[in-house]
Amino acid sequence: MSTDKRITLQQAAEIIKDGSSLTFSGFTIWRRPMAIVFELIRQHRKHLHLIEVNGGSHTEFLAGAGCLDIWESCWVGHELYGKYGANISRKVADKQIIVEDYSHAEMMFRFAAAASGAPYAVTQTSLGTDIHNPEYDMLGRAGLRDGKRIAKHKYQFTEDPFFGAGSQVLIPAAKVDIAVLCVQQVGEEGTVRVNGQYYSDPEVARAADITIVMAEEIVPEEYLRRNADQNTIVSFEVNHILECPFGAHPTGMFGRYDVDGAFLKDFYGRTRTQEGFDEFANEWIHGQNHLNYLEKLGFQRMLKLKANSAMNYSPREKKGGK
Amino acid sequence: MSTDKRITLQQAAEIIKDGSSLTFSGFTIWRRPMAIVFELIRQHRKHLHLIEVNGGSHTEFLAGAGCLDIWESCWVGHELYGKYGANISRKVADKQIIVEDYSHAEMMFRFAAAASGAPYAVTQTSLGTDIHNPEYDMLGRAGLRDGKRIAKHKYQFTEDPFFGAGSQVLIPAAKVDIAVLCVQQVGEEGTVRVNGQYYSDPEVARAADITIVMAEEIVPEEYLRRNADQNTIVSFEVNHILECPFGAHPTGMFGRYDVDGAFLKDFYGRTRTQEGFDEFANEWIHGQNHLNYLEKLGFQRMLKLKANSAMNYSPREKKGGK
Amino acid sequence: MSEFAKPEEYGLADLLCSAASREVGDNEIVFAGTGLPMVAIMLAQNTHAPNLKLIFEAGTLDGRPPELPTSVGDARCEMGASRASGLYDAFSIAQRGYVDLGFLGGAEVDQYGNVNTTCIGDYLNPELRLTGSGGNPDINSFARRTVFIMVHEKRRFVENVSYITSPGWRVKKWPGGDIVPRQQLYGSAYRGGPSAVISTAGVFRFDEESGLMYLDTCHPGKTPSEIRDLCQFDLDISRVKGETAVPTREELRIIHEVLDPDEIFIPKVKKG
Amino acid sequence: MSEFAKPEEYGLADLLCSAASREVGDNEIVFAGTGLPMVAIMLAQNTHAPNLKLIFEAGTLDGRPPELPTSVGDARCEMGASRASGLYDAFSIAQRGYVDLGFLGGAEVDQYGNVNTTCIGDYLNPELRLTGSGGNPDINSFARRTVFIMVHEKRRFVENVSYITSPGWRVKKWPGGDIVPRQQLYGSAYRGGPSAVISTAGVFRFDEESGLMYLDTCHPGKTPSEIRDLCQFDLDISRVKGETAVPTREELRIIHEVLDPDEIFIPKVKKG
Repeated sequence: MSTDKRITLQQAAEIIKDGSSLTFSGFTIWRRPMAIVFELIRQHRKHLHLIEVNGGSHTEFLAGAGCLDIWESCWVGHELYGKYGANISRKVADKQIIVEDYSHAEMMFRFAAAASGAPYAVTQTSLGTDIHNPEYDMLGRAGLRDGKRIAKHKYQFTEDPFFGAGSQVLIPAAKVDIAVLCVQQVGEEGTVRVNGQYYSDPEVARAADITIVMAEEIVPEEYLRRNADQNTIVSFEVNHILECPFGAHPTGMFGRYDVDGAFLKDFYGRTRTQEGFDEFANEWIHGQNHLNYLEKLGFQRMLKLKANSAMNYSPREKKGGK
Repeated sequence: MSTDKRITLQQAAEIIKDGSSLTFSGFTIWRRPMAIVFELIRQHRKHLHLIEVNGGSHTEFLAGAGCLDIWESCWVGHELYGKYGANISRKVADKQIIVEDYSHAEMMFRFAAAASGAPYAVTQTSLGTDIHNPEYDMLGRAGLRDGKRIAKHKYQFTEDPFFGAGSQVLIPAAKVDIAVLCVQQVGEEGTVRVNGQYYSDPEVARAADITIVMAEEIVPEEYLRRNADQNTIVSFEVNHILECPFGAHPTGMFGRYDVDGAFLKDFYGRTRTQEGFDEFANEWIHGQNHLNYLEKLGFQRMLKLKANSAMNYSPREKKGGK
Repeated sequence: MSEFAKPEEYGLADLLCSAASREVGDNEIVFAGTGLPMVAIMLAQNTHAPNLKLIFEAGTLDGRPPELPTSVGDARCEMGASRASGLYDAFSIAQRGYVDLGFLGGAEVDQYGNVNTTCIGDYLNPELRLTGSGGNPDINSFARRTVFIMVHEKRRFVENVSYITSPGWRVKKWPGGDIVPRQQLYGSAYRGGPSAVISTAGVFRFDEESGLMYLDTCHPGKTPSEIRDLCQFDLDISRVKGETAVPTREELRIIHEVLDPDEIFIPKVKKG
Repeated sequence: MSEFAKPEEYGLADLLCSAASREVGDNEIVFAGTGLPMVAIMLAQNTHAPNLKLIFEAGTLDGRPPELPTSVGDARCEMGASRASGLYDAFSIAQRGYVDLGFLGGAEVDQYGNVNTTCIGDYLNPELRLTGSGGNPDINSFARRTVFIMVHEKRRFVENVSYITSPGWRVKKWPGGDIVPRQQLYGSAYRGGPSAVISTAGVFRFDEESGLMYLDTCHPGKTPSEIRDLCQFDLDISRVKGETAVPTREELRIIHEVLDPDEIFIPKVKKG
């Protein structure tokens, strides 16, 4: 009935051009579209502007591989499997990546504004912090604030005229070319059903001009439409879909599999240096495809991560071990 | 474990004091907490300030009964069962009710701002219309804009400083004392599960200082918590709960019963005049309680309205007839 | 396409519904209000625009109701929908720029397509308070095109509406109230505006430059000058293309057998 | 209450966890970050505050995880929760004023409770870029009270933090950067601020008038002057109430047998 939205993993990565701005589904080390991130690295994508509510392991992969010019967000690390983002940290020190800092709520409200078509949001969070220090407007310092995709100002202050609530900070909508999502189910026409916390997925999908959804499974559209009130994202907000089982690995997915803590610990431990990153990428990314990657991980590992259907997580996974 | 949140229908109405500002769940003629509205009328509540995303039959009952001093909203009527709000219309002409007009999206965004703790929202809707005519600021004309619960201004204009998007209208958060909701299920601790469209229920519940939830059924809290991602409103946002089957009648409820079109047509037809309203209220409200009311309606009528479980509406209901 | 119906086979409501449905393109995202607009859109969905995406203001997105909902809050809206949520979603999607077409109604319209659904007479001392704006100005602010379906009476096609509820091609810039082109006021939110008024007399469109209404087609049996006389402003009748196309028999079958068999919104023509 | 543990029965992490859990009142709404804060709150939930409501930043509201989540995005958060949604919900609830208490961490803190989690050294030429703010400033902006749990080293308790990530009792008013009282800047969003810092040396609180940090209790084995010497600023030790209460045996049992048997966040003390 509708135009076919299916694409391949390779095509998904090709939609993201050198210089695109992009964002992702998920939260820190959960539901990140890693298979597409790996494909972007294989395709040597450059000069990306990553704007995200929060970063995580995928950010570290993209940073280490030299794909990013700009990272606008609030946090990066691997949670308990790696306490900070060593690749971002190294590239910031070397001035290879521009980092623009906002608070977590600010990033969320920036995407919510973009999703509802408003040019900016009004909030009172983080007043008085160095996040609002005018000297630390890094995109401004780099002369990139053209008022087109990147706002003319990092923020503006105003007073509430309605209730005398005091200082308000205005923060620009997060305008982004492409959102790449990784979810449990997508229908043939693009309807998305996320199980568990949906994080900031509905907002980033609507904020982006193009939305790509990678799912554990593509299901009959009609199946999802039987319970419209349980769906998360509307058919027409999704431009492209693909099925990619375990596509979030090494990050986790509610109801499907846990975070592969040992994998992340290994990545964190080995990629403090560029040489270490390159070696890790040669081992796990370059020259591989998604199926080789799964074979390399092996059944034993994946069965250990598999979630129990009643609990939605794996009772076998020891959280990355000691 | 938690403090008991259960109250009676009478107590629910008593929480709403003369002069309170309040709002409701639902949409026009769907999921309105009619049993509590009727009880408010029985208790002769006065000087209410009703702020709602849209009005409907419940608005007409409250207006006709003389409960309202102020109505801030965008629409009132009974959909196809009565094409406008005759009681509001009569009371506005007689200057017995102050009406403050916003657009539908503006009302929604005003509640969304209040729900997220922001003093105002930014939008580009309805620019150039008489909704923004400064002469038509009715609460301002009445000298009621004290900047406390009622904002100092009806709206303000500004320019987008970030992307040059042009004129923006700023609209104040909808601050409201009490929200009264009518839903399918509430848990003992206050968790709400709405089936079907949730309209503006999550926002109005969070915007209000006190939230009362009347449900078709109070269910074990644990039942709802088995699927947290299917719930609509958080336990701690709800202060009081009560069970009241058919509490939305004559409005409808997804999955439970249809709108009683014949009842609304009768109401609309008979309440163009104050005398007509008083007669209708004497017949259906005064001297009744909810159980008498149901007995008066009778089984035949209610069984006809009952929704089919697979369809979520009644295939027997002829939509109020010709 | 099936044969056009004969004059005795259709009524005025059928004609309006058919004309309105032809404003919809396939694959478009359409925002539908209660009543005749809903029938018109579902008619399009059942004929030439099977892939249109329907949004109902109350929060149903890409709905495919198997029978006509009685209003946008109706449980019938949600059958087969992609997502059922709420108004914040629906209006955010609209403001974000997803909507191609909105179908609306009105009590009064002026020559620039400004529409009133709020009150008759002075707003501060109204003769008659109507329903109010509802989502009329919102859909009209954000959609690429809007189509108004109206009863044609001289008191409704006026020089100046009592109250501008919904913005046309020339609007008021506040606080002064100067009349300015819509595009000037809407900035980057500008995507279009009223593209047609379908009245019980004819189909009207708007000049891109001047923003003024002109007569596009006359309904069967009406003449341009008759229609001009039914307007309080000086209607441009110089561009009339001819008669409004009448409904086909297939369209009538869908309206009366599939969509509205109980004649909730559209009465059947009594035959014989 | 069960007996207090003997010195050889608990470790420093146990002490911090127990002290932090005692900051929580029953029925309070608490915003919890990953790690030791999460263990502390779940300890309170399992002891004196069974009705506390737990919010996880990623979108779990009133969660009752049966086992310790590894992070706030974890599927374990959602078991028994009232609602699982997203960050817009969590931060809206916080900004709306629902949150009584937030538990946070930090790399550096100054005498006004300003905390840094962003970078060490000059922001424009950082020695070390840290994780960044996360929700630290947001929870700290909106909660009535916040408690920071920190490693105590002299390089962390500083005169001026490298970067104010999270606002204390005296903050910078931009664009000038003048130091002003927090309440002055936050207006009606002002609800409180940092109420305690629990370090590996002691428990610190803040003077209501001056906004300055003072030592409240010393952990067993530490003296006030030792602790003052572990700060780069002139710590007020005039109000010390005594020793920090040590964990009870029941608390230790809950931490090590119920909450964190695998020693993910809190190591067990080797006995004997």
